[in-house]
Amino acid sequence: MSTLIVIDQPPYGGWAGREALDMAFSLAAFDQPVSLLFCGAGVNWLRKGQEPGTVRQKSVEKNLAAAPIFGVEALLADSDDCNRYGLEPGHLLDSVTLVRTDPQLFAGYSHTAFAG
Amino acid sequence: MSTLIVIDQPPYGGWAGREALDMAFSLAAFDQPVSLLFCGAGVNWLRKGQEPGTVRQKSVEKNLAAAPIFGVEALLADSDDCNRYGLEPGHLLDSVTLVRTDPQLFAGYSHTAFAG
Amino acid sequence: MTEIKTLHILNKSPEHPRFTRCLTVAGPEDTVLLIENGVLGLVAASASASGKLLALDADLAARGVGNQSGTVETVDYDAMVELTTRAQQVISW
Amino acid sequence: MTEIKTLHILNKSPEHPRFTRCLTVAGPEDTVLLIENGVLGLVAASASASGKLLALDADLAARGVGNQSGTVETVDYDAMVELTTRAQQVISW
Amino acid sequence: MQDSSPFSFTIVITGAPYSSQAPQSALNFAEAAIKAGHRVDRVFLYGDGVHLASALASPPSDEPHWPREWSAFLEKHCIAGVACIASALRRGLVDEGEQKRYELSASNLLTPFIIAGLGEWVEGRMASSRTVYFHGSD
Amino acid sequence: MQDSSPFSFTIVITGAPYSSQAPQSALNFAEAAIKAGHRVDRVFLYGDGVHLASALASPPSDEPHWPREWSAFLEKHCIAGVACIASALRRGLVDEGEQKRYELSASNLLTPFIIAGLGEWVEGRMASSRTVYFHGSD
Repeated sequence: MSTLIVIDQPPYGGWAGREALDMAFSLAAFDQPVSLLFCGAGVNWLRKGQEPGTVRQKSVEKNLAAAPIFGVEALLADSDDCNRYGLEPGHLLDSVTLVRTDPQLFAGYSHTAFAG
Repeated sequence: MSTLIVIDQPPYGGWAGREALDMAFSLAAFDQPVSLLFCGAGVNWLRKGQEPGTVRQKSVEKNLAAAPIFGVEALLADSDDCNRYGLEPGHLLDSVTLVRTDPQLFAGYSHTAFAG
Repeated sequence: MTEIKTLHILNKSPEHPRFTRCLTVAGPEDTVLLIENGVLGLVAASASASGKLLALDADLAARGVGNQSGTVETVDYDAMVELTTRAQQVISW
Repeated sequence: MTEIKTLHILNKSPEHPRFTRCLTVAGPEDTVLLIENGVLGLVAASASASGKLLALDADLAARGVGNQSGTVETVDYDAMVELTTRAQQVISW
Repeated sequence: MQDSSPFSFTIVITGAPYSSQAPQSALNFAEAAIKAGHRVDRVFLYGDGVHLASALASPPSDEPHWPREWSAFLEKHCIAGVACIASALRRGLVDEGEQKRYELSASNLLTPFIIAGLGEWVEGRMASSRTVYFHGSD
Repeated sequence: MQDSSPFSFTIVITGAPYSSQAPQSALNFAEAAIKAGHRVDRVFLYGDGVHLASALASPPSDEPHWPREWSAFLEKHCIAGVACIASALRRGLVDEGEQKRYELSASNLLTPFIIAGLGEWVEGRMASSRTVYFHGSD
């Protein structure tokens, strides 16, 4: 009975990704099982070495690294989309699991939601 | 020294197309030469037989038909995108000219702008 | 009344990456309901949807795409509500 | 200072239809400047841009894509302003 | 026609009026749900959807006034309308309490909407039999 | 380094703060233009960009306050900031005049922004040597 929150929009250009993270952390705070799926341009949230201070935004790298501690069950990333954006495993934040975004993946969750 | 206003977003789901039309009509009202280019999903503005009363919006069919009278020089539509959306010439509003969206087309205008 | 595994509510035009993603993810026991700009992808969705495909009548009529492809089953908002109650899960794209 | 025919300011990710459209329309005498989400398309744009390709340094650094592909010429906002003055026309996508 | 047992809905709107069709589609859906004998527990506005709770929106008189139509619907059926506080504050949507706290010149939250946290969304999801999202298009 | 003859700019912003990066990129650009000795004639807010003129936006204190930063920049350099009236009224952005005309409970337009028609955009395009648009991303 876990929820999948999907982030398919890239970081910094918009707020939808942050708002999706807030949704996931809220569920975790209420002890509701939740995982995050990054796909499409959303996989760029997972790149190591982001310096969003240059656009005066806060890094989410620490939040994502601490996601398991906050109670988020898994950080999933679409492997094809990672390839498309040149994200090899070494470029990805730790604790990310590569998956295929297919019907089977979604069937494992009772709810799936986007932030916008 | 003509301006090209580009509409690449579909009708009714958002307001950007209407706001682009307003830009074109404003330029025409100030006697500034202007043409409209519909491309991508934006070609769906040009389909005959729209009934936006079902979503409680106003039809732009009459505005577009009257565009030449208002001083808009041309209504251009990308022919490939019309094909992609099954828009044969008979489905299109009158006074639409089919074009290819290529560097030559844009070179014919001194300014090009989107509404958003 | 057959049960629906997942009802996918798809409101994006075929230009939007979520349109393709939705159709990739929807399985044979699922239903895809096209609403808003999604109805512009009727032809593309008919070709690739593995489950059932429906489209909202008001949005089809607004965009004038109802008559051209008479093959899709259309629904109104009453039927859309019923679909959400018959589906185990609802995903809005 | 070479003249630029059209400066294309591209702030969309490669998933967005305007990204491809911009690169199709940009001719060999044009310059494409990637900003915001546009810098995520650096690799795709390098492969298909017929004119000059530039990327805004602040947006590259924010997204951590600067170091991976060291080939693109980067500019700051001062240079971006200068580019707009050197171009006959500026199109923001 | 309808299943005999009533369902309850939480409706989440993330698209703004006059930028997206989301508030309109959501209202049509909510009205149909009530008509079918179901309950709408709560409407939660998130992201750009919070603009639906603006008391100052003034569309042309020949266009639907989505904030007022939603307000009337919520009051008629005693449905809670909640705008996410984090989304609302960033986007300039404030009630009198936030006006005082941030020493702002005015408040602009339309009744009966209230401002509250994402916990309202979590609670809605748990309490309602279905949660349906209405996002912006493209 | 710079061309010796100064240019003048009209800047058009169509993306909202906290939904897009447009107001930030535009401010960085405008500051660089002034620094290079150019003139910024006018900033025109269109579509969702009108939310940049909100007097009620209250982002967390550790995030930039884009409406206030823009307001300070406009005042410092005596630049006209104009929100399109049609975009603004639909989206709940009103000055005192519109508040009275539409009998609204408050106004929320941040100084020095004013509300005016698309004619201001047409005029800006004609008067300035360059018009540069900042749209929302995706």
